[in-house]
Amino acid sequence: MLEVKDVVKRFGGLVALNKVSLTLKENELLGLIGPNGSGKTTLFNVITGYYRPEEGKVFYRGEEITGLRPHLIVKKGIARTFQIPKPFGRLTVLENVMSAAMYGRKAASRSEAREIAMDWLEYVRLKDKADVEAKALNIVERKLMELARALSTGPDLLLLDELVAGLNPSEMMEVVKLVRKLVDERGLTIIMVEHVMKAVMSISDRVFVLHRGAKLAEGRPQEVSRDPKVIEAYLGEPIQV
Amino acid sequence: MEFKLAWKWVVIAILLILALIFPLFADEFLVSILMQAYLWAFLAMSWDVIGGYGGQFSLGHAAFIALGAYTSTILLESYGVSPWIGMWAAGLVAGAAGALVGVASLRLRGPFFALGTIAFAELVKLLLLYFKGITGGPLGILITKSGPEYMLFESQAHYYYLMFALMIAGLLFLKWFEASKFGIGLVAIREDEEAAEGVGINVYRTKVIGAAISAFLTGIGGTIYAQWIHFIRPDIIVKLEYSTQIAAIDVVGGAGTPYGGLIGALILVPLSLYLNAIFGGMIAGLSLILYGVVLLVVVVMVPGGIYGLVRRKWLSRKKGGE
Amino acid sequence: MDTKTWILAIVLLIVGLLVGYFAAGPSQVKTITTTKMVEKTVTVTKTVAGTTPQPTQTTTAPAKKVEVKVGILLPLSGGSAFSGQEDLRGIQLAALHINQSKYPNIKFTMKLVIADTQTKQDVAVTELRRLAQEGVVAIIGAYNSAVTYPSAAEAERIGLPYVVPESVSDKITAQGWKYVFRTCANASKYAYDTLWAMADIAKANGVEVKSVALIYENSDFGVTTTEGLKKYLNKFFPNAKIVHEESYPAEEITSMDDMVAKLKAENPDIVFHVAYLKDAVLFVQTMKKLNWYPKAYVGAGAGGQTRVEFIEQLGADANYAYTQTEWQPDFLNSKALAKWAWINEDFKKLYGRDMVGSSALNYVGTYVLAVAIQKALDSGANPSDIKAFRKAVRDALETIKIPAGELPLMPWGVDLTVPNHQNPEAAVAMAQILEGRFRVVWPIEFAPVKAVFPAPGWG
Amino acid sequence: MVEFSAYTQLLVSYAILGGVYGLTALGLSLIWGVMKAVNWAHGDFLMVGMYTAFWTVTLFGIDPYIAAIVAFILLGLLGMVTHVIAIEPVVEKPGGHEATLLTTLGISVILESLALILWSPSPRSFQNVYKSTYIEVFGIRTSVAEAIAFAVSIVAIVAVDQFLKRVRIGKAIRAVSQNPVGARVVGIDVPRIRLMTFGLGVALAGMAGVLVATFYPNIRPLAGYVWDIASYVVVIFAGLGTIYGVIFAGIIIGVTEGLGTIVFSNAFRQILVYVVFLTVLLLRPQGLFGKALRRV
Repeated sequence: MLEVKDVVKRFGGLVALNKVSLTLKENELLGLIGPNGSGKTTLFNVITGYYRPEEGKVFYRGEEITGLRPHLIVKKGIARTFQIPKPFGRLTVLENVMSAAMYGRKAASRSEAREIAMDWLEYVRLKDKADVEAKALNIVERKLMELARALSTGPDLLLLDELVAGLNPSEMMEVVKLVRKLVDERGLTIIMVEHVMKAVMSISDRVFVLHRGAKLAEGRPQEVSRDPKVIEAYLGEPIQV
Repeated sequence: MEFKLAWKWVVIAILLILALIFPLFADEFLVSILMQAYLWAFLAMSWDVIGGYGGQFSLGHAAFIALGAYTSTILLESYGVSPWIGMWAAGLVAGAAGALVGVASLRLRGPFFALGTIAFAELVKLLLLYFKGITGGPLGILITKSGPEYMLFESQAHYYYLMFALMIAGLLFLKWFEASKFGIGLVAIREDEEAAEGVGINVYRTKVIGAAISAFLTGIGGTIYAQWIHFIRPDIIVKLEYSTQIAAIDVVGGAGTPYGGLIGALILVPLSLYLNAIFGGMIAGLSLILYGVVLLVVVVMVPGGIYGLVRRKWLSRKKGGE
Repeated sequence: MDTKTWILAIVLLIVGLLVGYFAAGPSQVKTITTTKMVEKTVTVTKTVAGTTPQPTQTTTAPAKKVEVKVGILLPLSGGSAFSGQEDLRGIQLAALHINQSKYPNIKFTMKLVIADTQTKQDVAVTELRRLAQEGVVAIIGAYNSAVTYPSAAEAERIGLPYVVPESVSDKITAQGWKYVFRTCANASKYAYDTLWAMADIAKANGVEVKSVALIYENSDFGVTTTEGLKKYLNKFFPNAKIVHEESYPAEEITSMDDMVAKLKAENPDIVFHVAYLKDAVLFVQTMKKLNWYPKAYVGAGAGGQTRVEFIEQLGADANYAYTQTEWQPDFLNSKALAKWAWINEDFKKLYGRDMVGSSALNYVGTYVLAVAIQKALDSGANPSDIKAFRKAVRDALETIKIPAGELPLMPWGVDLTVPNHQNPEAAVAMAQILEGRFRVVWPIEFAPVKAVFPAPGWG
Repeated sequence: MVEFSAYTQLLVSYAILGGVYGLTALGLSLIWGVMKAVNWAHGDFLMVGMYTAFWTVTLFGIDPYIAAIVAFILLGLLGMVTHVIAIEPVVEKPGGHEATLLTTLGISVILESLALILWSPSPRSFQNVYKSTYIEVFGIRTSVAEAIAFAVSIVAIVAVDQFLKRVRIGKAIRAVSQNPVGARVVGIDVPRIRLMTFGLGVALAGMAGVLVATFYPNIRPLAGYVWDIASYVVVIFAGLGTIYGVIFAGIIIGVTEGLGTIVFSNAFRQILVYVVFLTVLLLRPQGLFGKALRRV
């Protein structure tokens, strides 16, 4: 479904991504992990068109999408959330999510968009906050709203950037379950960047480890967590599964 | 709830009727003041599209007034085209110029954009002066025709109704615009450009079209202004003072809301004209000081403008009551 | 700083300002109200009566006089505030003299209703509406041609007589307006008189003028005056060529070195300069810096060079500059105009200096309007029927014909019976700055001194 | 046509004018660079500076260059008052840029009208020998007043630069300009630094006003306007966060403006200025000497 081929991204002298390749199958949940500054968010930005890579290509369903502008990538069916949530502060939660439905892949009419938005808000359990201005939400609610907003664009592929960071363990587990359900019940394909190992390892079909801008390891969660290279990269941090 | 809703409509109806019968019992001076308040309200609402909803602080809107005024006036005086038609051409010319400003807004932010628009307005003024053959250069153009078919009226009351209709049209447009797909997209860009791209909004196109809409409306306002004042000249119409007054009115009233322009204009325009009438013959300049003080006080103490303040008060009272 | 302190600061500012204003008064007398003026003028009239042979009729004012309101529309703030306030002095003095019955032919009391245009056309139109509302029978205004236009058009629509004593743009009287009358010359006439004067002066001094340059500010004033200069140039100087012509934005100019350098290279005999004050001063300053002076530097259109500040700012460097001028105290030394010296004396008592062109022009405009109003009153029109009375004043204005010599202050007369209501008799004199004073050098019969031509240069 | 030798004269004249542009822009650039706020009333502070010169020179008969020091102090105080009233309450709020634009617009209107009421609209001037004394080097003439203004401009710019680099408060100002959050973390009293910066910026404007008034005619309530435009153009050309850039940009603008009018006419000059201005603004918003601003 998605193929990233030998992507190189530099910032001045710093090489953020060094010939990274990645393939993704339909209806898969890929966990993307790696220490701080390993290039996870950069990779997201390359896939979703925020950065144009210096080298390499990105294909989506066989079609090249390298360097397409972000809003066109959304129209292809790829949506994302941001590491630090970016709500449209002075729009209501409903309008936030509706905007995605109206401008996203389906280009829904206002009334359709309203329905789609309410559905997804219900899914993330934010329905009762629909008429609140987004800037009044707390961090958890912001993250959930962003998830609903990304979903409302009607994506097949969803990129989630540290969705559960900052949540307490019980909230985290709930959100993780929601994400898994998206794959299982709605047939979405998801790449999930996470710092919290427990969350990633528990739900991912496959894990991809980035280290200093390059692939370190790839495979099933169990295998990867035992990989000595990975353990070393995390400075001997024991990885719990 | 329904009871409250009914009250709202009653209040609106009463205000409408009061506004409509106002010229019947008020003298021409008051009519003239209120009429100008409506015109400025419309201009501020036009500005609001880019300045309020779009979050791009333009200080060059006088250029669009001028482009609109010149387009329709040249059509009228040289080709005999009635401004009822000419105003649409005026809007288009101004809108095209607005699109250029929109392109600039892709690269310039905050004060840089503001300065860029000031320079743009100055350039428009100089070009109007320079192309004497078409615009009459520094001598300007005097509207010599007359008759309602040319949007020229004998009494101020007629202009009052014209401007009132214009203001109401602007208000309804903004009400619709605010909830429209395009309006939400524009606000989304204002709030967070990257996130807006992330939900599929074409930032470039939206910004450019937003600026063009704002300029289009301002251009129409320019036509109406020219029809009322009957005389246009580059240096008296492309004034930085006008650009800043438009922005000031909207911000004082509450930028990014449909009512901001009207509220701001109803406060600032009568204030400056009425104070000038009172003090102008005695202490010239005093009215401007008070104007400046009001501007300062509102911007510092009432962020979000008067409308924002009223709404907050109202919301908190409602919450308290429940 | 919390909100309360803040409000307090603002309130204190305003209160302080008001107290300061009324207690100390501004540094210069500005727009005095009529009541204040009357108090002041008691002393004025006494001293005037003591020193001049002018008959005083102040003490025997009739018990009951008709009061007529006249609207004044002038830029008292904004870009043209200094001119507007000077104009107002002339108008107020005229009204004062009328009310003191200094003119036996005028028997009513004139009440001025003063409005500030802020140098803005829309404010002017709004204020015109207010003045109409307050029952004025006529308007005098509005200095800036750009403001006079739309407000005169509005007056025409209302049917309110509008007397233009100072705006010069030709177009104002070219519209066929019924209610608009101009007592002063228009821009073309200013241009015509400039050339006429310089041609006479050149001839008297035996200098042949072969080349001229035209420098002008690029707004209405400069452009129309220069058009006139170009039109009539060869009528007065058949052999003169225009070697350089350039306009510039007066508001925004920071340096004129380039223009003077170009002129220095071309070295024309006469430079005609249509300018406001700042650019005129800057131009002369730059000529001195670049060490060049033409045979004659002429301020056309009675703009910046005719202002006393021109001499104040330039000092001795202002000498030998020519400037058109509507009025100079020199006029009062001539036989024909000596009888009006008392007006200037009164002006001096009030403001501590001589009248200048703009105050004199506005004085005359006000006088002409007063004559017309009197005529309307004499014809039996009822001032309480405001609409009909305005019409009567208009009709009276159209019959006004005051021969030269009977008009206060000015060497010319007024004839408003012409179809376009543009006084054809208004003319503009030429002065030269000699020893730090404006001296009238043309028309010769009003000239106490002879022009210095060519100018000696910087030496 | 203009002779070649005249070009050297013009070159020098306009370089001097450009230097003065740099001086008038300095205060604006400082405030804008440090606080990211545009001081709309900049031209009016210049105007108050001019009046300070007029009153001190005519009332006390002191030398105009001493008046420059007086203006520096007076305007510094006025600047701080303005800051407390109009800048500090809004500068950190969302939409602070726009808010400061409008509050300083209010200040601008108030100052202009106050000047009109208190000092009347009559154009004032004061006599000084510097204006009408000339120095001539290699046949190039300039008035002493202009030469001094140019020299002061250079000195002021070097002084401000050194102040920012060597003096403690100066360093703190630079820290605030580069990273206000970081500055606060390391214990810098950011509001106080902002107050000092605004005061300094306005003080420099006041001083510039006095120096301009020594050779440029007409002190009146709207006199700051013309220098205001020049200042904005210079600041954009120079880019933010550069002190020396201001003087270079000033001279470049002065010279191109002057020589440009030899080729083009004065009527076209302004069009040229704005076209170039807009081009620089669009192609290089960071200015000719500024550092690139990264997209956040």
